[in-house]
Amino acid sequence: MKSVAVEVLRYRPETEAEPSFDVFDVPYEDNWMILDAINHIKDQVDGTLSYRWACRMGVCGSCGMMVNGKPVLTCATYVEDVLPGPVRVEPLRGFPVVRDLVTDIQDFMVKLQRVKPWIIREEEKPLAEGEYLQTPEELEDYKQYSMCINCMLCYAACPIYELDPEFIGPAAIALAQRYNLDSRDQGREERMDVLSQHDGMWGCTFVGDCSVVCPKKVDPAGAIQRYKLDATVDWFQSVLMPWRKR
Amino acid sequence: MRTVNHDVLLIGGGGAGLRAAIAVAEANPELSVAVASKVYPMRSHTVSAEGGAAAVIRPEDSLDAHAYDTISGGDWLCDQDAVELFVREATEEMLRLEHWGCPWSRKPDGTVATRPFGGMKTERTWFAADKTGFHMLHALFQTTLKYPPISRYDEWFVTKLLVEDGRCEGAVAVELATGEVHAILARSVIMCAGGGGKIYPFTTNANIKTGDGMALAYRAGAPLKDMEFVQYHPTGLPFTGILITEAARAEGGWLVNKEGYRYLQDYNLGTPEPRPVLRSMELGPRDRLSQAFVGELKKGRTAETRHGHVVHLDVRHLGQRTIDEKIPFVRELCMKYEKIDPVKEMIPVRPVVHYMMGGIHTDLDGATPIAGLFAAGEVACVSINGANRLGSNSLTELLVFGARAGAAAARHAADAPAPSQSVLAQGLEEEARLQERFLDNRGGRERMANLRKELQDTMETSAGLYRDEPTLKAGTEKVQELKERFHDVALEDPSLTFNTELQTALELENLLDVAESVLHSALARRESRGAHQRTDFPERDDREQPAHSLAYATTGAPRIDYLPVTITRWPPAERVYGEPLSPTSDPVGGSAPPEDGGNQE
Amino acid sequence: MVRRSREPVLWAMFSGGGMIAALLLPATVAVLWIAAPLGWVEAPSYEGLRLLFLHPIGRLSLFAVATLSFFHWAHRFRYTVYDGLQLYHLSQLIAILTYSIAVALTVIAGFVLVTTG
Amino acid sequence: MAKALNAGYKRHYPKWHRERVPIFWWLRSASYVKFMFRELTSLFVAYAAGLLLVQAWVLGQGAAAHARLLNWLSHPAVVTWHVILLATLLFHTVTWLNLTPQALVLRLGRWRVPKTVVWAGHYAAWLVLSLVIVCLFVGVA
Repeated sequence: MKSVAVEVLRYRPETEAEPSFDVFDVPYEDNWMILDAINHIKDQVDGTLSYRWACRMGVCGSCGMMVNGKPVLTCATYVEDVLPGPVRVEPLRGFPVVRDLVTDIQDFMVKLQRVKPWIIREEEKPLAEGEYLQTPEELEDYKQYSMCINCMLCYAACPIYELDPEFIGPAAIALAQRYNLDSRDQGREERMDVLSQHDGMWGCTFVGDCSVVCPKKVDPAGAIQRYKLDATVDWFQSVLMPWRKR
Repeated sequence: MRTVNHDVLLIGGGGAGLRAAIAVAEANPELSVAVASKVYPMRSHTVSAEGGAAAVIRPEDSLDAHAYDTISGGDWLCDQDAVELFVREATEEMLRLEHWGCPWSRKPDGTVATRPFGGMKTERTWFAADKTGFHMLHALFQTTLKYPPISRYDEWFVTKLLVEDGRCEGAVAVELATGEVHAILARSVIMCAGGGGKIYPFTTNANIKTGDGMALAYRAGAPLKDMEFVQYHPTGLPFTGILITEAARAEGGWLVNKEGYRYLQDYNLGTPEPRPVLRSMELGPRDRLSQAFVGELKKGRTAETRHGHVVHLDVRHLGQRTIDEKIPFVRELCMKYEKIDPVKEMIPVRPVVHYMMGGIHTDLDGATPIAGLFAAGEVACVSINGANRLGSNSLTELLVFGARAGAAAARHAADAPAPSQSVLAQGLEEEARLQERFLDNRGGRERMANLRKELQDTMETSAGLYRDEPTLKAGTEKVQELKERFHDVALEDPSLTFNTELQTALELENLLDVAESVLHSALARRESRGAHQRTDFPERDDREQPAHSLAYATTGAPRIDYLPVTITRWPPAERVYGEPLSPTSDPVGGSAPPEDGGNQE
Repeated sequence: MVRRSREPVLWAMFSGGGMIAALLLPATVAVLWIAAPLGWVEAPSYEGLRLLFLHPIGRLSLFAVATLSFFHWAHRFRYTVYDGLQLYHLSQLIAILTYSIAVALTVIAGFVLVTTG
Repeated sequence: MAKALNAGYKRHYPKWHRERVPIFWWLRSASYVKFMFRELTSLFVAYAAGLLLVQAWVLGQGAAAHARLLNWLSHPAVVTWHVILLATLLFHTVTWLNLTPQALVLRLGRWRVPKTVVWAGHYAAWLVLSLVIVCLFVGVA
C-alpha cells in the first residue's frame, strides 16, 4: 500500500501558546480524498485530532482546510492530486483557530445576517394567489450566486479579509447580490445601505482568488464588481436625476 | 453549569428545525426560540437532498393521487389520516417556501416546474435542479435570520433531555467550542435532529447522522416507531455511498446489469420502454428496486468492482444538454468522485442505506407521548412513510410537519408552566456523568472506530435488505456485546476545547441505542412489508389490521408494542407497478376507494 | 443629493481611467516613444503632432486621459499602500494624500492644456 | 472537577489563535504577486499620462524644444525604459480586459450577452482603437 506524509497543524489552546505540526505517515488508496486520510489519522492513530466534516460530497461546506497553502474542500481533493507530499494540512486562513483544524466562523455568521439574505417585499403576495412567476431566464440571473455553500474558502483566499477582518467579505456580498438579482425581491436599497459602507464592497481590490477557489463557481469577485458598478450608477442617478428612483 | 431560558427549544437546525422555528416565531412573536444544533444550520443533512419535494400543483394531479401513491408506496403501513393531512398542506408549504426565495426550477411561463419520481402516477416533484435540499435548507436558514426571537446555539451538542414528571422541560448541551455544559430550559422542546443512517457502513447519510435525536428521546422514555423500516436507495456510488438522485431515472436513466440488460423487467416492475413510464421499471419504488439488485447479485449478473458488486445507471442517451440542465449535480458528483463523465460513461451504482422511515412516535401535531416534547422530520415517525418512503416526500414532510410541530409547540409553550428549577439537578448529574464517563476516563482498550465498524457491519449483515430470525438474533446479541465493550472505550483527549473525540463517543453511544431498537423491532415483525423483507416470513401479513411497532427502552432489551395503523379510505391491497396507465382506469380519480383491487392494485 | 459615500465617484474615475489606459496607452507608447524614436515608423512631424495634441479636441482628450489616469493611479495606489504595507491606521491619511496628488496633477494638466501654445 | 486527570486543562478556555499576517503576505502565492504587480502598473499609467502632458507642453514651446524632447526620447536608455513601460501597460491592458466580463453583465433585451462575447468585444475595441492611434500618428508623419 502506498503511503504519504501528512503534516497536520495542531493547536491545543489550554496547553500550547503556539500551533505546531504533527507528522503522520498515512497509507492511502487511489480514490482517497484528503478527508479520508485525516479520518484515518483520527480513527486509527490519534483520536484527539479535531476538525469538522459532514456530508463528504462537497455540499455541506464543513471540511474546508488549507492543503499545501490552498483553501480546498478536503472531501473533494484527491490525495493523488497533491503528491508527492509531504501534504501540509492547516485550518482555513484568515479565521481564528479554535483548536487543531477547527476555525471560528462566527464573524461570517454575523456578517451574513447583516446583508439581509432573505426576500424583502413591500407587499407580500397571498399564498392563495400562488407562486411569484419567475421565468427560467430570471432564475438564471441570480442562480449562480445562490450556489454558495458557505464553506469559507473564499474568505481564506481573500488577503483583504485576512488583513482587515472588518471587511464584509466575498460570500456575504455574493449572497446579497443573489437576493438583489432575484426578480421576487425588492430589498436592493436596504442592502445597498449596508454594503456601501466603508467595510462593505469598497474594501475589495479584486484580487480575484475568491472566485478561483470557489468549489461551486459562484464567482464572488464578479458579484462584488457588479455591485460596485450598480452603486456607481445609483450614485450618478441620485446626483444627476434626483427625482428618479431606481 | 450555566442555564439559559427560552420558551421553545429546537434540537437540530436542519430543514424541519428551521421550519419549526419560523412557525413558532410566526405563531407567537412573544415567544423566544432557541435552535441548538451540533453543526451550523447550513451543514445539516437536508443540504444533501437532491431530487425534489412532492406537492400537488398540476391540474391533472389530485390530492387523492398523491395520497394513494404515498400509501401504496408505503405498503399500507402509513397512517392514512396523516397522509391525507400531509398532501393537503403540502402545496401551501411549498408555495410558502417559494415566497421565501427558494429557487425552484421553472417552466418557460414562470410557473414552478415539476418532474416525475419513483412510484408516482404523475409529475408531482418540485425541484431546484438536483440540489433541492441544498436550496431549501439555505432558503429556510436565511429566512430565519430575519426573525429576532430566534436565537441560535450553533455547535451545541445535546446530550440529554430534561424530563420530569412526564414533562420535557429542556435539555443539557455541551458547547463544543469551549466544552462548557449548559442547561437550556424551555416550556416546549422540538426534536428535529434527523435520522441515524450511520448505523450502517454504507450510506448516503452524512457523518453527522448518528441518530442523536432518536436516542435522546428513546432514553427519555418516548417510543421509537417502525424502526425496522430502513430505506435503501437503489442508486448510490460504490465506495463513497454518495447518492445519485432518483431524478436521474426520472429524467430517463436506465438501470442495466453487467450484460447491459434492463433487469427490472424480471422483477415484476413492468416492461422496458425507451422513455420513462410512471410507476414502472426505473420509476418503481425504492424498496423494490433495491431488492431487485439483490436478485441480480444472486443470479451473478452484477458487475464486480474493487468496491463490491454494482449495476449500472445509464444516462448517456439523455445527452449532455439534458444532463447539464436537469441533473448537473449528478454529473458533478460522478466526475469528482468516480472520475467518470455520465455523458459518455455508465455510472456504477448499488443500493445504499438512505432513510429511516421509523422514528420518534408522534401524533399529527408532532407531539410525542412525553408532554412538551415534539418531533418532526426524519427523527420523527408521524407515519406518512409507512414501510417504504416515496421519493421526494421527505423534503415536503419536514416542511409540513416542521410547521405543525412548531405551531403546536408554540401553543403548548403559551400554556405550560415554567420549567421547574428542580430539573436542574438532572443537568448537574449529566454534567458529572460527562466528566467522569468521558473526560476523566482513561486506560480503556476499545478503539471507537473499531466498535463503530463492528456495529455497522453487524447491521448490514443482520438488518440489511433481507433479514431472518437467526441473523437478527445474532445481531441483537452482538449489539449487546458492543454496548458492554463501549464501557471500556479508549479515550485520549482530556481537552474541553472542541473535543471531537468526546463528540464521537457520545455519537457512538447514540448509534448503539438506535441500532438496538432497529434490530429488536425487525426481529419482532414476522412478515415482509416494504423495506422490511424477512426471508423466513416472505409474505405480507394482512390477516389482522397492519400495525406499527413501538420500541420502548428498558434496562435490558427494548420492549416492543404495537399500535394499529389508521386506515381511512384505502384498505390494504397488492402493490402493483409497471402496468400501463390509462387515464380512464385511474382508481383514485375520484374519492371512492378502489373496491375490486382495481386493475392496478 | 450625495448619499452614503464618495466611493462611487472615486471608483468611477478609477475604472474609467483603467479602461481608457487599457485601450489607448499601449498603442500610443508603442508608436510615439518606441517605434518612432527607433525609426521603425516614420516619425510624426512637429506640425502634425502639434495639430493632434493641441487641437481643442486633442486638448480635451488629453485632459480626460490624464485626469482619469491620475485618479486610476491614486485609487490603486491608495489600496496597494495600505493593504500591501498593512497601514490600516493610516487609511484616512493615505486616501487624502493620494487623491490630493491626483487633484494637483489634474490642475496642472488643466493649466498646461489651457495655457500652452 | 471530579479528578485531576485533565490537569493543565482549564474549564472553558476561550483563547483562539490568530496568525499574524506576514508583512510580505503578497509573496505567498503567484496570484498575489501578480495582483500586486497589476496594482503597481497604475504608477506606469500615471507616468505615461504625465509624459503625454509634457509632450503637449513642449509642443507648445516650439519646434526646437520639441526636437530636444525627441532627442531625449531616442536615447537608448529612455527607449529601453519605455519598452519596460509598454510591457507593464500591456500587462495592465490584458489583466483589465480579462477581468471586465466578470464585472460587466450586458443585456440586449432579455438576452444576457455571454461573458466570452463581452470579453471578445473589449479586445476588438482595443484592436480597433490601437489601429486608429497608429494611423493617426503615422498619418501625421
